[in-house]
Amino acid sequence: MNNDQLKSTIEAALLAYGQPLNVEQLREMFDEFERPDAVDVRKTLAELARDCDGRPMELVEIASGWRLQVRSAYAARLSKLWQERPSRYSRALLETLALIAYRQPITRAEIEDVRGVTVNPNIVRTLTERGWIRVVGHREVPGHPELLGTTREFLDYFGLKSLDELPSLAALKDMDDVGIQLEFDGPATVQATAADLAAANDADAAN
Amino acid sequence: MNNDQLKSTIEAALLAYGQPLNVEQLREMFDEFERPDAVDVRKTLAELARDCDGRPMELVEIASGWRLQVRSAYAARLSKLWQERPSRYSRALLETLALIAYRQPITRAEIEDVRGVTVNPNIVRTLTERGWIRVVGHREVPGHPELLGTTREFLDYFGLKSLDELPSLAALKDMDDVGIQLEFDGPATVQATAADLAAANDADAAN
Amino acid sequence: MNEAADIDAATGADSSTVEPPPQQGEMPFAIVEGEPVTEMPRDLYIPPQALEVFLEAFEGPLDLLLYLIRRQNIDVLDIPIADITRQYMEYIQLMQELDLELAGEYLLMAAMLAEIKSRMLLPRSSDGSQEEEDPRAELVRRLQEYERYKQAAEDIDRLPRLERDVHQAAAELIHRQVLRLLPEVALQEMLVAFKEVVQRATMFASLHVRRETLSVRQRMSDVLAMLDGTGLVEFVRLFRPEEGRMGVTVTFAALLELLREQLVDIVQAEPYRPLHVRRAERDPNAAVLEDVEITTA
Repeated sequence: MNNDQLKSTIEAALLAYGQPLNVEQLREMFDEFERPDAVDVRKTLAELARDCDGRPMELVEIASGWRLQVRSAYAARLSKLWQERPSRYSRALLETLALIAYRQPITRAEIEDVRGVTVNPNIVRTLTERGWIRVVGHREVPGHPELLGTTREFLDYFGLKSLDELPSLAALKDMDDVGIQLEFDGPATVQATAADLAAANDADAAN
Repeated sequence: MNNDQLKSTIEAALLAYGQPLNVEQLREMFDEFERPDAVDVRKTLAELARDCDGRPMELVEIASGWRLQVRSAYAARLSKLWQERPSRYSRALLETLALIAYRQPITRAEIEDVRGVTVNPNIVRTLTERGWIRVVGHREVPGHPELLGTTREFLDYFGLKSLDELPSLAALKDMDDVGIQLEFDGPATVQATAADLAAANDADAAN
Repeated sequence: MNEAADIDAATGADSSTVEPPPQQGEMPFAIVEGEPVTEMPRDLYIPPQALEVFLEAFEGPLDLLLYLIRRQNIDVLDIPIADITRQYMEYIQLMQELDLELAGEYLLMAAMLAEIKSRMLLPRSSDGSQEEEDPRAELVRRLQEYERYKQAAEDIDRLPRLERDVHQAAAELIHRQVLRLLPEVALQEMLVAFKEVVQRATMFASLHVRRETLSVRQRMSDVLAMLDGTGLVEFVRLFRPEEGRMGVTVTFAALLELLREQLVDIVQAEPYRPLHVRRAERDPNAAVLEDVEITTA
């Protein structure tokens, strides 16, 4: 099997399967005697991705493998093909999802701590039904609360290969960088965090 | 919207929809002021069909509209994508197979005598279809029941040169269950079997 | 903050009076005819429905506080606590007046703000070396923490999402064949199966109580056979004590059955003499014998 045949077969497979396929699944299509090795499959996938330049579809790598997808430029027009609008998610749901994604494994109580409001059970249910989150364990504290984490479907859905690809979280600022002097006359220190303390001590020393 | 844009949009729609679309549905994607007329859409579809030459998919017109489909040349290979992991054989089947292997030639009635339950005809059929057992004769008693035995394929599958290589019942009894349990935790291989056989034979010799 | 801009833009033209809205400054929250509007007109009329939507848009007390702080373009690290507390309380009051469902968390936050405010008013310890916690520290930490995830939620929402932004590309495969894989079996599995079936069979055999069937019909034949040779047999000689009670019973039942079928006769030469059994003068084939079984355990 030459390279072009391999490429066409992979493209055919991705189109026919209609779901992401990983390198192993692609290799499994071939009988042992002609099975391409993983390196060749990867190389061919990269080539196929380049071939998609200028075509309405693109080949992307996501958590569960490779996906041929129609480019987002067409989304507005394509949405008219379906009666239903794609779901819009509330801020509450997205904030809950963000906390689970960035802080997993996390309990409901911990989500509530950060958001300052109770977690609506419907939100957890919706996220679970979508297959975006799941219970990954229980925290070893009284009541054994469920620990929530995200799934591979979550990554797939948002076009991510791994959690590392999530947009980075904003950094926390030290409180004594600004402001406190405005309220207090002298140097003020904060016991909020160890980092704060260290920074505060530095500031003290500087004075 | 120029012709190329129209063509790309139609291709995008067919890829995203994953089902046939007719000319009207395709036209509906566009706002009225820019909506192409049916003739243009047809012309563009014909062009797109030609563009598919040399690609693993083809555009065909069917009763309900136009459909992008993977060329049938790929069907055989792609079918392997949907292979389902087979379920395991039942305990009853394995016991029946084992009795045929060890006590051949053996009738169904004799198998039933040992197992204490009737032999499910499906089991005999499955084993015959798999090519592991066959009818080797008939017992000279009223009803002339079939005598079952194992085949060469059976020996090949289990990596045996001959039936003599099956461990003796005494050796089997000496095999401690723990050892067997351990073998089953991992994927058992024929190689492991050979080692087991040797061990079983050693045990025999020791006795 | 978009919600705020929307509301402000929507209400900017009106000029009736209702509840004096909270006064803010510094940051423009609407552009009216090219002019930034940094201060809400005091006589601004806010349609109750708009206000309701606006107030309901907050995800909780932290969200509301962040809004109040951001609107003044001040750093979250430098909260003018007295000012913010007053504004916060005004919103809470508005929510109550509009009968919005006010979560307990909002009141909890109000209490926290009041506490911070009162602690800020207390004179600080003169001992400069002693570390004293800024009463706002915890609030600032929570606000910052909440803000990061609020931002993260917006970032996630902006990721290209399947079904909304991108679509799985698919083409139909018409001539799909169905392939069935056969289960794999390891030799050990079969060996274990054999071992178990043999063990089970042995166990079955040793525990199995063999039922020795003493057939009444069989015994009837036996009796008839004995009579065939001699013609007349002493009654007691038909019984074999070594068979036990059951054996005797079976023989007796067989005899009764034979009598009933009129296949044998019991004769006695004279009173108190031994009983004898003899064949009846009839065709034995006339009777259909029933297969009555008595089993011994």
